[in-house]
Amino acid sequence: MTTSLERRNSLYGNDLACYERMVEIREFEKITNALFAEGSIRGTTHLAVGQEALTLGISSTLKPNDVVAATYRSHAIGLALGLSPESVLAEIMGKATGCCGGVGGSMHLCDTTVGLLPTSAIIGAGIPVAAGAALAFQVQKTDQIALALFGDGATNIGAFHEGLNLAAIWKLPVIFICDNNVYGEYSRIEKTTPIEDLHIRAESYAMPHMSLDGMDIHAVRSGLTDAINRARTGGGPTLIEAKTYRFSGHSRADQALYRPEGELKEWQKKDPLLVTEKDLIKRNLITRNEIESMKENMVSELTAVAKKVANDPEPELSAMFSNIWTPSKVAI
Amino acid sequence: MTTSLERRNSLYGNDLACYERMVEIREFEKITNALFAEGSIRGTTHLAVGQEALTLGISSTLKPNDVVAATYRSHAIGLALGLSPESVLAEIMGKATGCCGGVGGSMHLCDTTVGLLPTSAIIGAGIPVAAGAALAFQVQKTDQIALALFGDGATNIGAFHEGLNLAAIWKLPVIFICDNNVYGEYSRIEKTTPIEDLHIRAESYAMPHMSLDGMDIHAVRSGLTDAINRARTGGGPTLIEAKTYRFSGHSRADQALYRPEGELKEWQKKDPLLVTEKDLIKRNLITRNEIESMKENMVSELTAVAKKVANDPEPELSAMFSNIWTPSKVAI
Amino acid sequence: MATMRFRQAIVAALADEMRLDSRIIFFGEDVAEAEGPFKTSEGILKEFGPERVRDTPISEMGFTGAAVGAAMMGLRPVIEIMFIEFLGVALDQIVTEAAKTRYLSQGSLSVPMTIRASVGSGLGFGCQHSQTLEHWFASTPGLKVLMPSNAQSAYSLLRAAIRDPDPVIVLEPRILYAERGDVDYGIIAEIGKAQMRATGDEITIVALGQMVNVAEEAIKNSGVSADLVDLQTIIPWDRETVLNSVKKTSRLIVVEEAPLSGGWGSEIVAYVTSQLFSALKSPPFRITAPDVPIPFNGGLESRYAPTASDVTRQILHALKNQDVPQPWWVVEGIAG
Amino acid sequence: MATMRFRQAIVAALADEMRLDSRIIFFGEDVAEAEGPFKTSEGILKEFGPERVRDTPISEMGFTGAAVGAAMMGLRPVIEIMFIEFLGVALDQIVTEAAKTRYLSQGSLSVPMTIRASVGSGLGFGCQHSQTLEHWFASTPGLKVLMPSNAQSAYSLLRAAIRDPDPVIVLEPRILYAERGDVDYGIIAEIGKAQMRATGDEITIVALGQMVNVAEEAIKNSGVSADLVDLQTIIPWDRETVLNSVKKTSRLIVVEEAPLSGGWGSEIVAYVTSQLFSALKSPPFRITAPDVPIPFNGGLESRYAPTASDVTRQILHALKNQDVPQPWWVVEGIAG
Ligand SMILES: Cc1ncc(C[n+]2csc(CCOP(=O)(O)OP(=O)(O)O)c2C)c(N)n1
Ligand SMILES: Cc1ncc(C[n+]2csc(CCOP(=O)(O)OP(=O)(O)O)c2C)c(N)n1
Ligand SMILES: [Mg+2]
Ligand SMILES: [Mg+2]
Repeated sequence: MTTSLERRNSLYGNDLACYERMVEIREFEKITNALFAEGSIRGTTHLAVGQEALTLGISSTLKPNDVVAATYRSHAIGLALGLSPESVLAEIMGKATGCCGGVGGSMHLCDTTVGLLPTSAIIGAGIPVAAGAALAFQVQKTDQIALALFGDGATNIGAFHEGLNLAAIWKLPVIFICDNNVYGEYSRIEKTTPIEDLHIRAESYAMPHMSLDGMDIHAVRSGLTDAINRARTGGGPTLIEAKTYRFSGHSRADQALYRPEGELKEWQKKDPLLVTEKDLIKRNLITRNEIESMKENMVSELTAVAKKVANDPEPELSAMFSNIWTPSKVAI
Repeated sequence: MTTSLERRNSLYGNDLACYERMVEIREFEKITNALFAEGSIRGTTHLAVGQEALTLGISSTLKPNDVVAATYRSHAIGLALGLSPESVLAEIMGKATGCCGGVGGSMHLCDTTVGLLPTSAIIGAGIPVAAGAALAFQVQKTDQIALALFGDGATNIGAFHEGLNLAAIWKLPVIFICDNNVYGEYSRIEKTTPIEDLHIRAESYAMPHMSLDGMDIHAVRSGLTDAINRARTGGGPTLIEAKTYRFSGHSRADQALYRPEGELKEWQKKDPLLVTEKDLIKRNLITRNEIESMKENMVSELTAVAKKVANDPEPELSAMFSNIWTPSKVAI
Repeated sequence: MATMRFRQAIVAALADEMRLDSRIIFFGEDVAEAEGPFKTSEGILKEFGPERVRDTPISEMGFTGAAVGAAMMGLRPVIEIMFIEFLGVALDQIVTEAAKTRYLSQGSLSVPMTIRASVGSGLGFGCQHSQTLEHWFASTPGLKVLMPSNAQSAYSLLRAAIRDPDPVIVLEPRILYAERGDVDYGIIAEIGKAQMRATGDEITIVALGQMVNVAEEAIKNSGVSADLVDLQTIIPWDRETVLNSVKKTSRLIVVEEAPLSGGWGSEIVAYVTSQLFSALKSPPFRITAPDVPIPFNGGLESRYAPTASDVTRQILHALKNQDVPQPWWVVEGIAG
Repeated sequence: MATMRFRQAIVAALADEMRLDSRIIFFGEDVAEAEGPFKTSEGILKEFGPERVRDTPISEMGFTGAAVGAAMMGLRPVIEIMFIEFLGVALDQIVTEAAKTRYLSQGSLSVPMTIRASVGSGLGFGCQHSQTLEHWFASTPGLKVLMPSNAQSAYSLLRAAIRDPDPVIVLEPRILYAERGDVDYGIIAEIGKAQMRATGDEITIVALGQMVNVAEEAIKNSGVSADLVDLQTIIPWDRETVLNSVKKTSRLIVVEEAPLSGGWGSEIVAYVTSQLFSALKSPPFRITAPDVPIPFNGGLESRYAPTASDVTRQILHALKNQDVPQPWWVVEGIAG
């Protein structure tokens, strides 16, 4: 079996592998959506269609021992960082084989072997946590980086403000990536946020900031690389605003009927898969036919995964009583 | 007896009365400090020496039915808004005659007849509360204004960020005044805040902002008047940064020994009382001698107040059981 | 009188009050245009317009605090907190500000605001979106806390909350939103008054929210003669009704959705024991969830909150043996 | 062994642990250069330097969350929350994040952080700076909550907290900071273990923090033969010690600083009653503060938390009459 780390390592310097992972994410979310619709998934899901380039840009640029604090919308970042479709889908379906043993669910993916901290379902919570991870790296004098990935809506919550200010004043090696996908739940951004370019909020903390095209993996990598270089050389944090679009509804069965006419269509032209395909074809790294068969293979692989996962074991009852407290010991 | 409202009304268009109130605040704080030192005041006090011009600028510009949400450092704003030295000192000393009946203490002044909401001892808490008061005025279609007064340190807390964003998106008639007195407790501002000019944080909310000299009552009035006009005409909130200096220590017995050599001296040249005296003398509104006798009178008046308050009655035990809940009634 | 879903009863209560009192405004995340993530404000924006019905940014501290300020100035704000956990970033405004405003202002100000929040387990939302968290609001004189158990009480309690002159939190069991029930629009609850869901003389069962329905089923299944007290108001709870019932039955069980340790039921048991010690014929006890975070997996989550069969077993055991039955996780040897 | 003030014992515990373990870092508002608003970090910056000892902005959510993240990555952060009320803007990071990290990561991450916070009434800080608020942390599996009652336990509990692999909150009664006591540097507490402050056989008194000293004085004044259990750990509390004591004495009183309704004492009374109902000879009860916000005025505040004479009166009443005495505000006809 391929480990998360191997799946992660396969991405570095390999645009084709990154593209394949993007396809994986896209097809994975289609299957998730279908499973939710048919009632095979409990609770909720937050699809990450549209996040493929952004998350692959992150995972193919950060090192595996860097860490990421993300949100309930974490299928893409999980798969991008290296988690297997099995372990993610199994978690979404509450199976013992899930990355959190089935006690977490779709909002709580985690795999420390590739740096994915338990994703939080509370808006903004991961922002100070990422700053804290970076604080550890600073104190430990490692060259690791922490990254917080959050939405546009999250920039209106107090934890965003406090986390960025703290990171700036302590010059922590942390990168804040705001996935500005235009919507927070059912609200278009201008309804809740009086500015359009969210990255300028970094000015409040004298923090370097930039906006980039989150639909283009190269743009993501290049911006992130600058920020990483700054962070690794003591230059402190950066706020990156990645302009993206949420191709799906917010969660569960949301059809996103509140979108202005034509908006989706306009953004579909910038679909990260399209953008990357064009690039790869232009660079003669893949052909249209190969893309088609890659997609077909992916669909059948993931279909097989879904079939397998459906029959995976449920967690034992004891799982809900485990990993809560450690007995206290007077030992160091 | 003069009411709070009468004391408030006496300030409008009367620079001399404003100056006298500034003297009152200054001398009041000296007495408070002495009473605390001798053990006659329990708990804590946060002196407002240095806030005289700022608070008088506010109270002589806002109308009495506008409201103010302030903090634990509220002796100056309380007196400026019209509360009598008796009612403030009595509250600080926990007397039944205090503005909160003695159950509040120095951090919790309140007098709704002149718009002082109960001051909060939690940093930032008053900011969304002021926005909410402004929301009420907006919905009620009155022309009232709400004002939040808070410190430089408070601009690092989440409630600041959320309160300003909300006020901006709803275009509420609220004015945020940051009293940048250079210190938050024992920390000079640059230790906790990566920028110097705090008012630029308003850019995060596309909110008008300005910096002004908080030691000069005319500067305060003029800046505030602009903001009020904007607020009253549907232009929404403004963030005003008033540059001031905390002449006292933070609280209780703090001697502020952490101040850089010479800093206090430099700022003492801008002492709001000096600035106003010079202005009034230049305008032939008062003479040096009159100032001296005004100060002497004030000292003896306040000394008499302190003597009286010391003998004021303590609250009854029943006071601690009152004003908690109202019995529920099914009536509108 | 009409039959409707629990969430529709909430809409109806809000609309009925808003029609009567123009001081009422309503806001929260996606409550206006989207009509609420749980559809608890269907039609409200349409009827009352964007001045009184507003979507907020994701800023629980900001908009909760704004409700406090607006209430001080004479409005009657109703706010929606989508999941009770979100008050973890805004508790200050309720506990430390709103609840103390009347006291600090010596009665010259009050904070007539209503905070609606969805709570509870059973829907697969995981450990950060499934708690009830009543205890966050305990020990806070000045606050009132309510929890409905069916469409009627959802309606009646919300109307009472909105009319109340103090800050009131209404905790809505999310799992009940889709349940149907009859609603008599004439009934406005009295805050602080419990409701008898069943009457009997062998035992008193006190429950709240979805546990009232669980306990009701258990009483039916077990065939015992029980008083079932739907507490409705957690703070201040109806001591009189509970004490009277226990005086009659001499036995007390509390059924709680939250973990055993430190839940609201401990207050009921402790208080009743102090007051009626010699009247009690057997040890009072609590049937609760275990002391664990709420698991996502459906099989596990279905064992989290007490089920009707858990409650049935424990009632029958208590009546037969006059002692305290073990919870299922001890009986089944899973944890202890 | 040395004699020192309570706050110096805190400094000593922190310094001793920091010397042994370079993973420990310490931060909070004005804890470094100013050595703490309550002088609970005297000399810490000087000895351990600005990398490990830091002043923070006024951002409780930010720096508490930073401690959570740093702990996940292998540090052992200790943070100071100046007044417990300030967690009202940051509770999320402790209850909803830190306490659930081990669970969600299936044990691959832990959060070995310590949160020190000053609590309690008696010093004239008013109703927003005088509460104890233990109940905010109840019903949160994954969190541990401690409260020392003298210099020795301040020292021993803090060392244990810092060594503990999970998030631990140490609530420090502010009124004790200046109290002196002996400290044996060799003693590191065991979390979850109560301590007997007195032994006797007529009654068991369970108390916490400053109430332990109040209860001790009351026992002396009343001349009764009592077990005095200093709980030390509120969560998870030492059921074994309390149950064994009550088995011996057959009587239970809890003395609490917080308002009656919903405090930690309700859990003790409810649990003990369930387990030892037939062994109890008289009704267990709580001696607490009234259900009011904490008043500022000195005369009023001195009546807020139970005093030694309150406790003495109620112990004697209970032993004589075998029933539950009324609190002073009922006896004196002031409230009820
Ligand atoms: C503190 C808090 N408030 C509200 C929510 C409910 N909520 C979940 S997702 C969401 C929208 C977030 O929007 P954004 O930050 O733009 O991220 P996106 O979902 O678009 O990725 C909201 C309001 C929450 N989880 N936490
Ligand atoms: C949430 C919160 N955190 C910390 C404190 C403790 N505290 C009281 S005053 C103060 C400094 C505030 O500084 P600033 O905002 O500049 O106001 P100033 O005191 O200078 O007027 C702090 C940290 C508090 N009251 N509330
Ligand atoms: Mg978004
Ligand atoms: Mg300041």
